[in-house]
Amino acid sequence: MASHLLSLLIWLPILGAIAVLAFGREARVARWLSLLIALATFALSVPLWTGYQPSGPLMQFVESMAWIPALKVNYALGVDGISVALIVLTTFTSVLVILGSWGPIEKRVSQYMAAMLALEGLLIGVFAATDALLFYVFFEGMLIPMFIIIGIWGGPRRVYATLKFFIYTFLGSIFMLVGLIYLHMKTGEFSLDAFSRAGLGSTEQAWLFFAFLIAFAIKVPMWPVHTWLPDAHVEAPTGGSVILAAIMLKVGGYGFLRFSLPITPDASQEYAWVVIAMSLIAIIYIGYVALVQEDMKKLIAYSSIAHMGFVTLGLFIALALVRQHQNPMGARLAIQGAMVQMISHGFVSGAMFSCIGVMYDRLHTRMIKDYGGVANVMPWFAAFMVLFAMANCGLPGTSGFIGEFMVILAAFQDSPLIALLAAFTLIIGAAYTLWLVKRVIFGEVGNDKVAKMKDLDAREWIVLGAFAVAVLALGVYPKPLTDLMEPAVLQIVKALAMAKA
Amino acid sequence: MPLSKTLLLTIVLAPLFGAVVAGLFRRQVGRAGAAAITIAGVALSCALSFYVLYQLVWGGAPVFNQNLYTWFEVGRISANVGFMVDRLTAMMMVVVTFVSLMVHIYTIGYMAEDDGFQRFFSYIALFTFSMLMLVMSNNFLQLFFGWEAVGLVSYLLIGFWFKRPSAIFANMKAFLVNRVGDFGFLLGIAGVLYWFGSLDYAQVFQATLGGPILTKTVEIFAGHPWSVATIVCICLFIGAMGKSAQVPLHVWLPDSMEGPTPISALIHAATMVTAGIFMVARMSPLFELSETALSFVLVIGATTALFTGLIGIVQNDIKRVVAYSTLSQLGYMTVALGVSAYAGGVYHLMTHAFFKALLFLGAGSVIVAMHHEQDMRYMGGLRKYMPITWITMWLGSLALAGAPGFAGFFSKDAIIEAVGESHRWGAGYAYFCVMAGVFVTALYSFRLLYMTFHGKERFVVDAHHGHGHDDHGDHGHHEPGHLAHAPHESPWVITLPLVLLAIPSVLIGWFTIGPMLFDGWFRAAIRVAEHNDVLKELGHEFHGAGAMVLHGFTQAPFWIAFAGFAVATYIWLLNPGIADKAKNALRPLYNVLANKYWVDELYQAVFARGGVALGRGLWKGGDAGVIDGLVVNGSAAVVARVSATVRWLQSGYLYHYAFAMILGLIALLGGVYWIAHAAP
Amino acid sequence: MSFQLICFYAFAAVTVGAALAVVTLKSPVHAALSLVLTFFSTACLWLLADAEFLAIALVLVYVGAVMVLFLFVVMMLDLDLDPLREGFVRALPFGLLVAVVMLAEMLALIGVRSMDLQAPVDPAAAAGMSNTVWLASALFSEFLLPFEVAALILTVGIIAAIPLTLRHRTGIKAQNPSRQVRVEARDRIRVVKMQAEKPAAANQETSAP
Amino acid sequence: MIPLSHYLTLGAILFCIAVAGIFINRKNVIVLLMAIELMLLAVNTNFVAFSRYLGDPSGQVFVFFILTVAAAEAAIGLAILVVLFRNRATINVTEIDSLKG
Repeated sequence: MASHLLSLLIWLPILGAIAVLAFGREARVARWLSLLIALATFALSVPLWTGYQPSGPLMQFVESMAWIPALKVNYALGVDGISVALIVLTTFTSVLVILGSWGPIEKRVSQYMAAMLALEGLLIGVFAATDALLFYVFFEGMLIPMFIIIGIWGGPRRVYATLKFFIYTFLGSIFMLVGLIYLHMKTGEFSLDAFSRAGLGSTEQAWLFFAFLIAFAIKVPMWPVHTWLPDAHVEAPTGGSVILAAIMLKVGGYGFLRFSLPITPDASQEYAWVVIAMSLIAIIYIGYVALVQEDMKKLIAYSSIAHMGFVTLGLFIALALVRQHQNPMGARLAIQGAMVQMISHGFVSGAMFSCIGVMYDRLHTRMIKDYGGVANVMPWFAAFMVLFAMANCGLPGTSGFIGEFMVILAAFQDSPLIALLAAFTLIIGAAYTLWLVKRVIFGEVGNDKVAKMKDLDAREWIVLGAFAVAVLALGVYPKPLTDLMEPAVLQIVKALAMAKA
Repeated sequence: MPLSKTLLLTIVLAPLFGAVVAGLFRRQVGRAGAAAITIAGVALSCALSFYVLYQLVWGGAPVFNQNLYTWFEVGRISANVGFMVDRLTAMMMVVVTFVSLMVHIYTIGYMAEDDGFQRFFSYIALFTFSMLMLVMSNNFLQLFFGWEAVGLVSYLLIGFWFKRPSAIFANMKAFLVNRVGDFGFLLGIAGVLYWFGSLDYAQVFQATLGGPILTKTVEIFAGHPWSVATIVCICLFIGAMGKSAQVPLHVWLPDSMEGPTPISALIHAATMVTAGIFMVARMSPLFELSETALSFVLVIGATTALFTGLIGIVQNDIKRVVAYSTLSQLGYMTVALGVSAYAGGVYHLMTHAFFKALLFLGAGSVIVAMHHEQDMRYMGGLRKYMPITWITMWLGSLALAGAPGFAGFFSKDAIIEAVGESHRWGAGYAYFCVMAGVFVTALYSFRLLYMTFHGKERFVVDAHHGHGHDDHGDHGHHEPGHLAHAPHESPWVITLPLVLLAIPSVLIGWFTIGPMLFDGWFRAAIRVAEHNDVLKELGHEFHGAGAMVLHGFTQAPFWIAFAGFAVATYIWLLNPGIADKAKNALRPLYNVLANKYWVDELYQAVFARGGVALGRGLWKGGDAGVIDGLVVNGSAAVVARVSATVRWLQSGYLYHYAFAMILGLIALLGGVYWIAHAAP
Repeated sequence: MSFQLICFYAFAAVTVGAALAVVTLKSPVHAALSLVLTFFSTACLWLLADAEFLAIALVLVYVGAVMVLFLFVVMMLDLDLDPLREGFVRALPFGLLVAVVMLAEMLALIGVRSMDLQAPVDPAAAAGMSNTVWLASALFSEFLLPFEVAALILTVGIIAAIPLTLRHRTGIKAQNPSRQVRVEARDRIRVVKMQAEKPAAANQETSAP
Repeated sequence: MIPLSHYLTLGAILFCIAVAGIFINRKNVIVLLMAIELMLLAVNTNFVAFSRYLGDPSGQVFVFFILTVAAAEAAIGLAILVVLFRNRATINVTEIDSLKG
């Protein structure tokens, strides 16, 4: 049965963006219209989750259409459990972002909302594409709305930040494009399936592996190619930061999963230590850097990098486990952990950036020293912020814990030393997050401006409340999520085990 | 009658329900409502806990071990939420809910004038829930959940008065130090999962009975094979060190006294800090596998028992004295664990929970009476004003000091005897420490009593000085020792818990020591290897509680404690001036103790400032300097410089371009000619 | 030496001489006229090579149109010639050097081999048609598309030249008939409502401090 | 008959004269344009000669196109020149360096 649900999910927001541009001359109309579209997209993504049959074939909701027949490029879509989870994360977050940008964005509302919707559509496209070129088009395409969002509604240094962001990520994707072209020459088509069956030699794999590594490592971002992220976050408007942290970074992890692991398994195994080392450095080094940040957004941006380190760590630990230790169970744990960490980080970082946005809307500063004792004047906000901070430092019962926990458990099975280093996040993560909370939320009222801050209004309540529900739900009962992704993870691990030459 | 799932769920969820209602609907339910709901919840779980204990001990109920739901599942690895309730658990449940109930009631009086009344009730009810989740867990993951959740509530409660800089510093410190412990704990859990293949207690303990795991070693550092059991146990124990504040992770507990006194009693004396002791006892099948790990436990515990007690002698803050005493007693419990006398440790945990909660609540009562003055140097002679508090504090202190017949005597004496029996590496050192500790305990306990309740009144009642009663937040700014009106006995909601706690503090030892320590009361919950079982050997000499008390009078610990009592009496009651003389005479020693061996300063300098300096270095040097400065902006600068150079070529003059074209043409022609003629 | 060869030398000499004049004469008018001469004698050389159509086209297009255009422009612009001649002598040796080197290279490339290559029979004549027909049959069959493109390029060139040189003058009083027709009443007169002027009040205001 | 080399040599000479002209008249745009016309003429001559000697009409077709394009180029070039003179009141190349990097 042909279903066009995925196409609908991709194109509804993009067409919606055009509609918002066309009819949204009045800010009020633009806001409501885009909220409506985002809600509709979210509503459409629910059947994707409920309709996905874990017992059925791996790829579901498949669509395929010749796009560029001469090159055998297809408009091919399809989702497995991992994609479904990420798509639902995208649609969920988008609704909250649009709701969150309701007040703060005052100029060019329709264009902002349109950019957000277009970005949503492109992100869904990235997660749904099963054709490499289609993936690449979405992958690059989403730079454009983000570029616009940061460049127009950003802070004072937005030009530097956007250029850095754009050139950095673009540089990476060019390497990927070269890799894709090579694979196309080799196989004659562009489907990911064909790529993974290409039968590459070890030198070829190594080259391709590094091409993909550069592309996705920048996107994730991993140390040492992470420096675009703090700048981009600092300058981006709140909504942009939320999308950037919650979803765009996930594209990198997703890319590793879809490209590096299946297409270049042998090279990934050979160079897994590189990625593992980079991830560990990200976790510890970046943790320390986060500790001393004076800008809240920068702090959370650095913490995002550290958390994404767990994603890459999990993915590549899985390789080591399955290949060197013949421990597929541990590998599944590692990949599950990485995926759960991606979803969870989506919620947690989105929530943290939203919190900072709430404060920024009131005082128009992100410097920690300009705050202090916010709990005195904004008790509800403080409650939310503390909750999200706890999730950020991985407290059990919140979503932040599960992914890290699984990855550490799996890492221990590879090497206790790696687990030891990874577990440092427990201390460092708590240190920078709680220090932030201490300086911003607790204490006497910092200054007169803080004293005049008003507690959350209804709209902010809904946004933060929705994030809080998601964070807690995932933390208390993650089984639906892990069950959803389990077949896909199993398939990946099987493929890795078999691909061993 | 077997225990039902509904029953246990009710025990756990009743406090959670109270916490949620009191926390989220604080406006709607009001102060009285919040207190009523949470107290009702905790009272319900307390009653049901007693029922569970009754069923297990006398009703013949089998051990309950069942999963409630699956948290996540990856292939064979499944993480569940479930309960395992045996006698050890039931005892902990009773202790937790009972002390919690007392503290709830006490809080009505203690926090009566605080703005965060509902919030406080919400937190302590939430704490009760978390602690119950911790003790009732049937697997490591849920244990860790409870472990961290009590840490979170502790964090929130220490920083309850979040306007005080010292409070929010203390709560962060507590959380972070605990995190250091959790770091080890998590690795321990990872090790358990890896080597035992499961997170479920029952399965893991089953695996310890035999099989390759007993002799398996692993080389974490090449060339040094370690027994797997040792690694796992030491990692797990590091977690316990954090939570139970063992040296060197003890630094957070004294600072945690920044929190309101009820939670000092509940969390930082009776229940949460003993979670580590409980955990090790629960893991006894694991720990029995590793002699090395137990020795480690033993040495850490002994060190804690003696050296933190010493600090208690020089403290002037009434709560801090009790806090250091808690540290010292936790050390005793750990020592018991270290010599495989798990039951002894848990037994001391129980008695200590009662009398230490009593002491804290009594101290709180004093603090309320003194208008939130905590410095003992401005107290004295309070026994006239608050007789109930005075008497109950005496009872508690006697129990703490181990006066024969009181609860503390039975448990502490058992531990000391057990250490004496043990032949484990480090037992000699531990024996010395616990013996010396007895003296120290008596010394600081009676010093506290004398300085607070006896002697001259060192405060001034300032009748016309119109001080409010509700200035918790900033009580520091009024003159020390000046009170607005005379101290008086606390209301009944405060004294009732004191009395209720005093009863078990005095009596509970008499009828529990026999069954709990020597009759294998804990059954399978605590497993001790045959050759390690010191309690069993002690049991041969045990002929009833009365005999033990009589025997106690002839033993060294009693006389040592008595010596402590005598010295304290002489110095602080009979001849108060001598304390200062002694202080001056022993100035270096006093400095060492008053500065708590400079551990705080060391950590502050190395970890806190060092961490910040490292972070700043990595940020400015690594990120901004090398990566951004050299690579990212550096490459951009290179492009800019090259472009600036090449730009010179673009003179803008037509004839320059033409000239370049012509030169190119000449070169081309030459090349063609060369290819056509010169090249072969 | 045949007559044809003599003619070739003669025309070639004129061509080279005129070309030298083009680049050396001071006045652009003279230079343009010399260029006309060059084109013309080259056309004669092409005739010698049996390229009648192109030769005539060259004369018509270049001599008739392009060079006239040049002359128009030169005469239209009020040129100050002295600065344009600056550096003439200074650049001369270098220009000569470059030219000579290039010439040597080219001659070397042309080489001795082709010195004696004699022309075959005129292909057009051999096919029994005139040069024009011969060229046209190639142009309208094989090169039809390029031909059309060339036509397009010429059209674009013409159109582009017009807007380039079109000048928008401001301040000229030209009528716009379209606007005149579309005019409405409200463009002509506007009724403004305002308060009646009260001189007394104004006085008060000014006297107020 | 005239050998091919004669035509080629003539073309080379014409071309070199044009090059020299560009060098020595580098300030006068009009003369530059004329020199370019000369170059094209030289090339055309070669084409015609080759066409004739190889018996291939393509050469002459090419010349035809070159003539077309050169005419268009001359028209546009002169138009630009007129605009330039109107705006800058000079056609001195040394004063026209807006493209300077």
